[in-house]
Amino acid sequence: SAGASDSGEQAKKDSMTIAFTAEPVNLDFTSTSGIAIPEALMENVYESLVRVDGEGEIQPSLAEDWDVSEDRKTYTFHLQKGVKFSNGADLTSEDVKFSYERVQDDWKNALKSKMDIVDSIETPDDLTVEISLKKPSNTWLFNMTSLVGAVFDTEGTDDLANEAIGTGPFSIEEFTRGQSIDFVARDSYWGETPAVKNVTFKYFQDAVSASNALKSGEIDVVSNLQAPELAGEFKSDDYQIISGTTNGEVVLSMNNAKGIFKDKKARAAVMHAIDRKAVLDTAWAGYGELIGSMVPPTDPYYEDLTGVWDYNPQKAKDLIKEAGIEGEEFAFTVPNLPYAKAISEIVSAQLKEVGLKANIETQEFPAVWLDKTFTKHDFDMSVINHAEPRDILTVFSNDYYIGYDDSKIKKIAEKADTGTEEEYISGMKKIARTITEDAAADFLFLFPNLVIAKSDVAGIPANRVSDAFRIADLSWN
Amino acid sequence: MSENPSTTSAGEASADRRRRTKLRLNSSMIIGGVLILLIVALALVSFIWTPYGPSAVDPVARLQPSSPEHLFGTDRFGRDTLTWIMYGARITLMVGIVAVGIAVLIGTPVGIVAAVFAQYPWGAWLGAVIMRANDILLAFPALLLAIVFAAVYQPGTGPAMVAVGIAAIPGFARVARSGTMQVLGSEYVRAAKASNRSVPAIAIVHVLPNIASMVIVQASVAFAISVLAEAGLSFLGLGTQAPVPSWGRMLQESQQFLSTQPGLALWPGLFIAIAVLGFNLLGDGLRDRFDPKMEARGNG
Amino acid sequence: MDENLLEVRDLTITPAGAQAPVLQDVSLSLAPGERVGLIGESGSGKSLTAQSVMGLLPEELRAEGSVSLQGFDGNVLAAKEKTLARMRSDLVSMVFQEPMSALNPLMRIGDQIAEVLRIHGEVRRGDIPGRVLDLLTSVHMPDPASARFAYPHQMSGGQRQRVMLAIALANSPRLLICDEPTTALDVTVQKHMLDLIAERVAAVQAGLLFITHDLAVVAGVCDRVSVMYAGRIVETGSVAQIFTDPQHEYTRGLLASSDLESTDARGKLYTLKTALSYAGPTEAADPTGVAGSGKEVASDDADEPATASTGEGLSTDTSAPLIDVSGVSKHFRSRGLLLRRRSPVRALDDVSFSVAAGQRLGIVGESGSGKSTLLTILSGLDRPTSGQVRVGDIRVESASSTALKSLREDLQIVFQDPFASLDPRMRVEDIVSEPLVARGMARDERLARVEEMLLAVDLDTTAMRRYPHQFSGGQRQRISIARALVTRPQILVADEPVSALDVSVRAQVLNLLTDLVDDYALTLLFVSHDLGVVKHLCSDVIVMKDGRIVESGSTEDIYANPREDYTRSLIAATPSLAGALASAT
Amino acid sequence: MISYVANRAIQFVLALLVASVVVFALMSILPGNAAQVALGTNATPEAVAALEAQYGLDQPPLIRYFDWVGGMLAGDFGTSYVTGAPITPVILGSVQVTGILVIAAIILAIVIAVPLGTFAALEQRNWIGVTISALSQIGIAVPNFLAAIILVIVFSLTLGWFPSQGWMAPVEGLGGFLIRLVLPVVSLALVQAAILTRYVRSAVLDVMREDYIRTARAKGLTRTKALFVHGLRNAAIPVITVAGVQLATLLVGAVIIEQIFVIPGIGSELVRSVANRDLVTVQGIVMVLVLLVLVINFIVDVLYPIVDPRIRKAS
Ligand SMILES: Nc1ncnc2c1ncn2[C@@H]1O[C@H](COP(=O)(O)OP(=O)(O)OP(=O)(O)O)[C@@H](O)[C@H]1O
Ligand SMILES: Nc1ncnc2c1ncn2[C@@H]1O[C@H](COP(=O)(O)OP(=O)(O)OP(=O)(O)O)[C@@H](O)[C@H]1O
Ligand SMILES: [Mg+2]
Ligand SMILES: [Mg+2]
Repeated sequence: SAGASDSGEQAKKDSMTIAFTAEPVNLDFTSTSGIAIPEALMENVYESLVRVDGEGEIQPSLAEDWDVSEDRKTYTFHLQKGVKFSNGADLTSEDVKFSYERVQDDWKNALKSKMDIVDSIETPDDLTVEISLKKPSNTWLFNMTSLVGAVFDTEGTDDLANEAIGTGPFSIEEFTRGQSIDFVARDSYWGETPAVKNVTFKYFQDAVSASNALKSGEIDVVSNLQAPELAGEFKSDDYQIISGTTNGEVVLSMNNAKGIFKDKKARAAVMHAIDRKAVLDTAWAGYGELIGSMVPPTDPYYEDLTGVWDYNPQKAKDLIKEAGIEGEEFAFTVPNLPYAKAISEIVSAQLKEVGLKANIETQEFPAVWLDKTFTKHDFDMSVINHAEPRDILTVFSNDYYIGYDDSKIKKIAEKADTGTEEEYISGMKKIARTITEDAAADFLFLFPNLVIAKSDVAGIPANRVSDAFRIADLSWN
Repeated sequence: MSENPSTTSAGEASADRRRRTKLRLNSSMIIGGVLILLIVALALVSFIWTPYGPSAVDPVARLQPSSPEHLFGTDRFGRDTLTWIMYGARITLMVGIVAVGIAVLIGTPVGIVAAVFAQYPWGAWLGAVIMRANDILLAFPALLLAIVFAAVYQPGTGPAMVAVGIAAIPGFARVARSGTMQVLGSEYVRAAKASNRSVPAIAIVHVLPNIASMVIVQASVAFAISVLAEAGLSFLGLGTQAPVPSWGRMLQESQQFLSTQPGLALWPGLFIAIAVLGFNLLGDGLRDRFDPKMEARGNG
Repeated sequence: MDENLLEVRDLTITPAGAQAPVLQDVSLSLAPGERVGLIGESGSGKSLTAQSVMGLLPEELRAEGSVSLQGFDGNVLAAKEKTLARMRSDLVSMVFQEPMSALNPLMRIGDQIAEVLRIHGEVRRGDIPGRVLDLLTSVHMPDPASARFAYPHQMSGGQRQRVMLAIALANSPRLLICDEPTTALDVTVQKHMLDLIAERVAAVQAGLLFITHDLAVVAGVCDRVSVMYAGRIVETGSVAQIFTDPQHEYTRGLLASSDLESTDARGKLYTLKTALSYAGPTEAADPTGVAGSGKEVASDDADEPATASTGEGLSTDTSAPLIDVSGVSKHFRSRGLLLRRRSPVRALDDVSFSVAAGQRLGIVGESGSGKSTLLTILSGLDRPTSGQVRVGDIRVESASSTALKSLREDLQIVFQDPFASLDPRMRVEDIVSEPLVARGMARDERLARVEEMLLAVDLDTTAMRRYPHQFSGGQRQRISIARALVTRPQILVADEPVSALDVSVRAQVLNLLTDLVDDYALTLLFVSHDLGVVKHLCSDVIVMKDGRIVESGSTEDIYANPREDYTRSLIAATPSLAGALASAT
Repeated sequence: MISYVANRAIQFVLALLVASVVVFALMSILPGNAAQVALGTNATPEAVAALEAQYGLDQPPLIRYFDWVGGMLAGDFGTSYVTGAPITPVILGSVQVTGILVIAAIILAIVIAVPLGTFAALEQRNWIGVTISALSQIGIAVPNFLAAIILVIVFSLTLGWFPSQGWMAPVEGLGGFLIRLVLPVVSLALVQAAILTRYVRSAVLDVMREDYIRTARAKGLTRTKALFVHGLRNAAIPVITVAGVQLATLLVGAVIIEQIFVIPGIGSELVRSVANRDLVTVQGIVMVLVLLVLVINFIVDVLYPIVDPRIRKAS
C-alpha cells in the first residue's frame, strides 16, 4: 500500500524487517552490557554449545551432545562436524577453549562472573571439549545458553565492536549504528538453511513510529511493542498479536537497607496497598502476567505466589500506622522508560490512597538511574524490569541495590546449586517464597513479550526465555 | 528569537500617522488578551476547584470519551482530562513567566550594558565581547540545554523552564541592544547629556522607557515560544515529569491513543494552540501599538 | 481659454475613520506652460493636493472630486493603478518633500535615475548611462561620474534632493510638481536648482506646480499663486496680486511675518496676530536682496567689534573673551564608496574665533560646512581632533567630567531638530526640568521654575503634562528653548532653531529669542543658513564653507561689504520677495 | 567592507575557541560515567576503573581538553568509548542528514512564505490577506510534532502516499530518498513557513509605507512592480535575520521530527550519545552544532552589508 513497498511480492518471500527498541551501540557484548547486542547476535551470528528452547529446555547447538561426569563437575561436549565460521575457518575445540578462557581473562561485561566456576578446559581432540567446574552447578549449563557461551574464532576477536564472526546461520551484511542491522543467511551454515534469507533489524526509539511503520507495510514485525495500548489497533486478520512471557520481572523495588522501607511493616503496607491488576491494566494495557515472585513461569522452579499479598488498603493503612510512617514522604526514583513512568503514576496514586507520599523523581536511564539508584543506592523506592534470565539470586544478594539481607537464603542457594536437580528446584522455590514473604520487593508483573506481526509471518517464538531473538526459524506463510 | 529590524528615519508625516493609530486598541490585542485571560482563569480556578483531584485514578473509568461526568473524557489511568487541562494551565503559565522572566531580566540589562559600553572607547571591545558571548549562547538551543540539565539534575519543569529561558536570552539582548543603540544615538539623549545627566540616569530615565515597547513585544513572542518549547521538551521526556499535569506531556502520552481516544490529543493540543495564539496575537497588537519606527527617528 | 493641462475640481480628502476632511473642496487649474505656486500653513494640505494629482495618495485616505489631466482619459482619483503608472511615467513627474527617505537605500543612485529612463523607454539602452551622467551634471552634483555609484546614505541631504530633481527632470514631463524641492539646500545651490527648473519647464512648455514656504522663492519662480489654509484654498491670483494686494487675512499674516526687516510698535516681528498693523515692506525693492540695514540691527548692535567683551561671564578675567576657539579641527572617518579608500571628512578645519560675553554671534554657511559640529564641540558633547576650546575658565577639549558639569551649568544648547531632541515618552515638565534634576534641585522648586520658563516662552501651564507629539513644530521649538534656558545659562548655543518653521511661527520664535537675549543678558551663538534671520538677530557673523571660516566680522559690515566670493554669492543668491516682485513686473 | 568581514571572521574564531571551552566544561559536569554505563549493572569498581584508564578518563582535564581540540583541528573528533568506532564519520553523516532535512525545510518555508507573506501584505485589507494572516497564526500555534503526527496519519496511514518513516541516502536511490524526505520536510516547513510568513508580511508592510516605493510609483511602476523591484530587497533584511535564527534552532530542534520519522540526524545522534554517556561524541556533536550556528550567524552578518550598503559603514 505505502510507497515503500519497493520490494515486490517475489522478493518479499526471502526478506523480513523487524522493529526493535534498544539499539546496539556496537557489536561487542564482551565489553558492553545490555540486552541489545545479544538480542541481535546470539543464535543468529554467534552460537553457544547449547541453547534454550521456548519451553525453557536446554537443547544441543554447537555441541551435538554432552556427558556429565559422576561428580557432576566435568562436562564433555562433542562438537558438530563441519561447522565453519563466517570467515571460513573451521570450528575446533581450540576455538571453544579460547573463547571460554577469554571470558575470564578479557571480558569486561559483568556477566563474565557466570564463568567463574569453570576450573579448566581441555581439548582431547578437535571435536571434543572437556570443561571442569570447581564444584557441581545446576545453573552453569543453563548459563552457557546465554552470551557467555558464545563461541568465537581464535582469529576473529580483533574488532569485535564492528565485526562479528560466528558460526550462526546469519552473518551481518551491514551495521548502521543507531538505525539497522542487515543479516544475510550464510550458505555455509552447518544446520538447516533459514527460510528467510535477508532479515533486517530496524531500531525505533518511538513505539508509535514503529507501529505506524507496520501499518504502512514498511516493516513486518514489531518485536516488542513498548506502547501496548497500540496493540488494540492491530486486532484484525492482517496482523497477529503474540503476547508471551519474558524473563523480565517488573519489580517495584524498595530499599531494604535504609530509609523507611528498612522496616518490613512498611514494605508489607506497600504490598497491600498496590492493586497489581489495576497497575497491569492501566500501565501496560493488561498485557503481561501477575507472578507474585521473582520467577517467570518458564523457569523450572516457578510457583504461583500471587496470593501471598492481597490488595487490601485497609490492612495497608493499619500497617502504616503500626510502622509509624503515616504521611511520610519518600523518594521514588523512576527510570525514564515508558513502562516505568506509567507505573509510577498509578503506583503513586495508589500509595497516596493509603497515606504514603511518593516523591517521583524521574531519572535518565541508563546513565543517571544506574549512577544514583543502582550504584549509590540513593533511593527509597524504584521500579525496573529485571530482564536477565534466572536472576533471583543476583537481585536479592546483600550488596545489590535493593539491599536485601540474604543471610537466610545464602545457604539454601549454595546447596541447591550443587545438589541434584530436584534439590535445586525445591531449594529455589523456597528461596523465591522467602523473598516474597519478606516483602523484599513488590513483583508487579511479568513483562510481556508483545509481538505484533503481519499475519503471514510464521516462526515467531511466543516466549522469550533467553536474550536472543532467533531469526532462523522465521518464515513467510 | 526575533530581532526587530532597525529602520531608518521615516518622514514626520508618517510618524504622525502612526502615532494616531497607537491610541487605538487593536483587534489583535483584544482577541489575544481574551485568549490569555481564558488560560489565566483556568489556572486560577484550578487552585480553588477542579472537577476531580489531579491524581484521582479510576482504573474502571479509564479512556472514556466526553460525558457529563468527565467533560473532556478520561485518560489511561481514568483521570479526568478537564482537571488535567486546568492544572496544566498553571504549568504553562509558570513556564512562560519563569522562562520569559529569566530572559528579560538577564537579556535586557545585558543588551543595554553592551550598547552603553559601546559608547566608550574603552568599552567598545567589552560590548563586542558581550555580544559574541550572546552569539555563542544562541548556539545552545533550548533543547541542548534541556538535555544537559536533565542529565545533570533530573528532567523536570524547573530545568526545562530554565533551559528555555536561557535560550531566549540572546533574543532579548539583541533587541535591547539595538533599541538602546538607537536611543543613545538620538538627539534627546544628547540633550540629556547636555543637561548634565549621568549615564546610569540616562539609561533609566530615557533608555528603559523607550525600549520597553520592543521588549514587551519580544516578551509576548517569547512567551508563545516557551509554551511550545515546553511542550516539545515534554514530548521528548525532558520537560514536566509525572505526576505533574502538563499539556505537553499529555499530548505526548496521547499518541498511542490517537485512533482510539483522539480527545486525549485534541484537548491539550487545542489549549497549547490557544495559549500560543493568544500570546502571539497580543504581541502583534503590541507591535502595532508601539511601532518601532518611532524610535528610529532618533537616528537622523 | 485653452483646455487646461491640469484641472482639479472639488477635491476633498478624508482619512479613514475620521469625520472631518483634511482637505476640502480644493479646485485648481493649470494651463500648459503655466507655473503655479502653492503656499500656506504647514499641514494645510499642500502635499496631499500634489499627491492626489499623481494618484499617489496614501491608502488610508479617501479622496472625492475629480482630477483630470491633458492626455489622460478620465478621473485620476478613480483610475486603475496600471493606467496611473503609465500616466506617471509619461505625463507627470514629482519631486517629493522629504528627500531623506524618498530614495531606495539599497540601490545606487545612478540606477535609480536610469530606472525612470528605462520605464519611459525613449532613451536607447546603450545611451542611458550617458544620460544619467548628463542629468547629474545638470543638477550640479559634485563629481557626477563617481556619484552615480553612490548609495543614498552616502549623500548629504542637499545632494539627495538634487538626485530627486534629476529623476523628475529625466523625462521632460508635461507637468512637473515640486514639493519643497530646496529645503535642504543652501541658498547658492538653491538658486541653481530654481534656475534649472525654470529653464527645463520653459524649454518644453511644461506646467509647474511648485510648493514651498519660502515666499520669495515662489515670487521668483511662479506666475500664479494659490494660498492654502486649513485644508482649503483661500486665495488665488497672480504673484503680483497676491503679494502686493492680498485679500485674505491669512495671506496678509503670511506676508507680514515673512518680512524680517519690519517690526511692529513693540519692536517685534509681525506674526499672524499682529499682522493687522503691518503696512508692507519698509524698504524699496532692492535687487541685491537683503543688503542694507534694518532699523533694529542698526540700533542695537551698531558698532560692537567681534571680540569686544562686556558684562560678567564665566571668566574672572573680564578682559579676555568668554569663548575662545583656536585651531579647532574635527575629522570624521567616513566609509567611502565601496571601491574607494576611506578618506576622513574634514568637518572642521583649523577654525579659530572668539566671542565676548553678551555678544550675539551668527554662524552661516553651506550645508555640511561644520556648523553643527562646531556647536557640539563647544558644548563638550564631542571632542575636536585637534585645537583648543576655552569657555570661561574651562578647557573644553580636555575637560574632566566635573569640569564639563560646571560648563553645562552655564552653557545650554538648542538642538537642530527640536522634535528629535525631545524624548517622546516624557512629559514636557520632565523634559524642561531635566537640567534642574541634574543640579539636584527639589521638586517643588523645579516645577516652579519650569512653570515660569514655559510662561516666558509663551506656552501655558497646561502644556506641562502633555507629551512632545501633542505640540506643533513651533511649540516644540519653544519647549526646546525653555529647556535650554531653565538653568539661566550665560551662554545659549542654538542650532538652526527656525529652519523647520513656516514664516509665521518663525517670526514668533525670533521675537522670543530677542526678548530673552535682552532679559537675561545672554551670550548667543546662533546657527542658520538663512541670512535674513541672522541679520535680524545677530551682531556679528562668521561665514563657513567646507569646515573653514571664510569670513567674519560685524553683521552690518559683512552684509554691506562682503570680502569673499563665497559670502558675496551667498548674499546674492538669497531670494527676496521684494526683489522677485520687482523683476517679475 | 573587507575589514568588516575580517573583523567578523576574527570574532568568529574567538567565539569558537570560547565555545570549545564551554562545551568541554559542560560535558565534564554531566553525571554518570561512560565506563559505568558501558559496563552496566553488574560491573565491579575495578573493572570500571580499568576501563576509565583505558579511555584516558583519569587524565587531568587540561590534557584531555588539548588532546580533544588538537584532534579536532586535525579533523579527528576521536574515537567513541562506547561504540569503539571513530566519531568523525558518524558526525559528518548525521550532520549531512540533518543538513539536507533542515535546509530543504527552510527553503520550502521560504518558498511558501515569501509569496504568501507578500500577498498577505498587498491584500492586507481583503479577506485573502486576513485569511493568510489567520492561517499563519494558527500554523505557528501548532507544535511541529503534532503536525508530523497528523501528516503521517493522513498521508501515510490513510492515503498511503508516503512512507511513515525512514531515511535513504540520495546515493542509494533518488526516488526513495525524495519520497522519504517529503513528510518530515513538510512537517518542519509548515511551522517555519507560518513564522516566516508573519515576518515577511510585516516587513513588506513596513516597506510599502516607505517613501521610496512612492518614488518608484511616481516613476511609472505599478505598486506591485515597485514592491518587487524596490521592496523585496529592503524587506530581505529582517527576513534573513529570522531565517538565520530559524535555521540555527532547527539544527537541534529537528530532533523531534527525526525521532518521529526515524531519521538518523544530528539531533537524534546527540540524544542517543547523551543517553549512552558517549561523552566524546556528545562533545564533538555540540562543537559541530556550535560551529554551524556560528557559521550561520557569520553568513547572515556578511549578507547584511551585501544586501544593505548602509550597514557597511558600521563595523
Ligand atoms: N495618511 C494620512 N492620514 C491622515 N492624515 C493625514 C495623512 N497624511 C496627511 N495627513 C494630514 O493631512 C493634512 C495635510 O497634510 P499635507 O502633508 O498635505 O500638509 P502640507 O500642507 O504639505 O504641510 P507641510 O508644509 O508641513 O508639508 C495634515 O493635517 C496631515 O496631518
Ligand atoms: N558622525 C559623523 N560621521 C561622519 N561624518 C559626519 C558626522 N557628523 C557630521 N559629519 C560630516 O561632517 C560635515 C559637517 O557636518 P555638520 O552637521 O556640522 O554640518 P552643518 O554645517 O551643521 O550642516 P547643515 O546645515 O546641513 O546642518 C558633513 O560633511 C557631515 O557629513
Ligand atoms: Mg508637505
Ligand atoms: Mg547642522
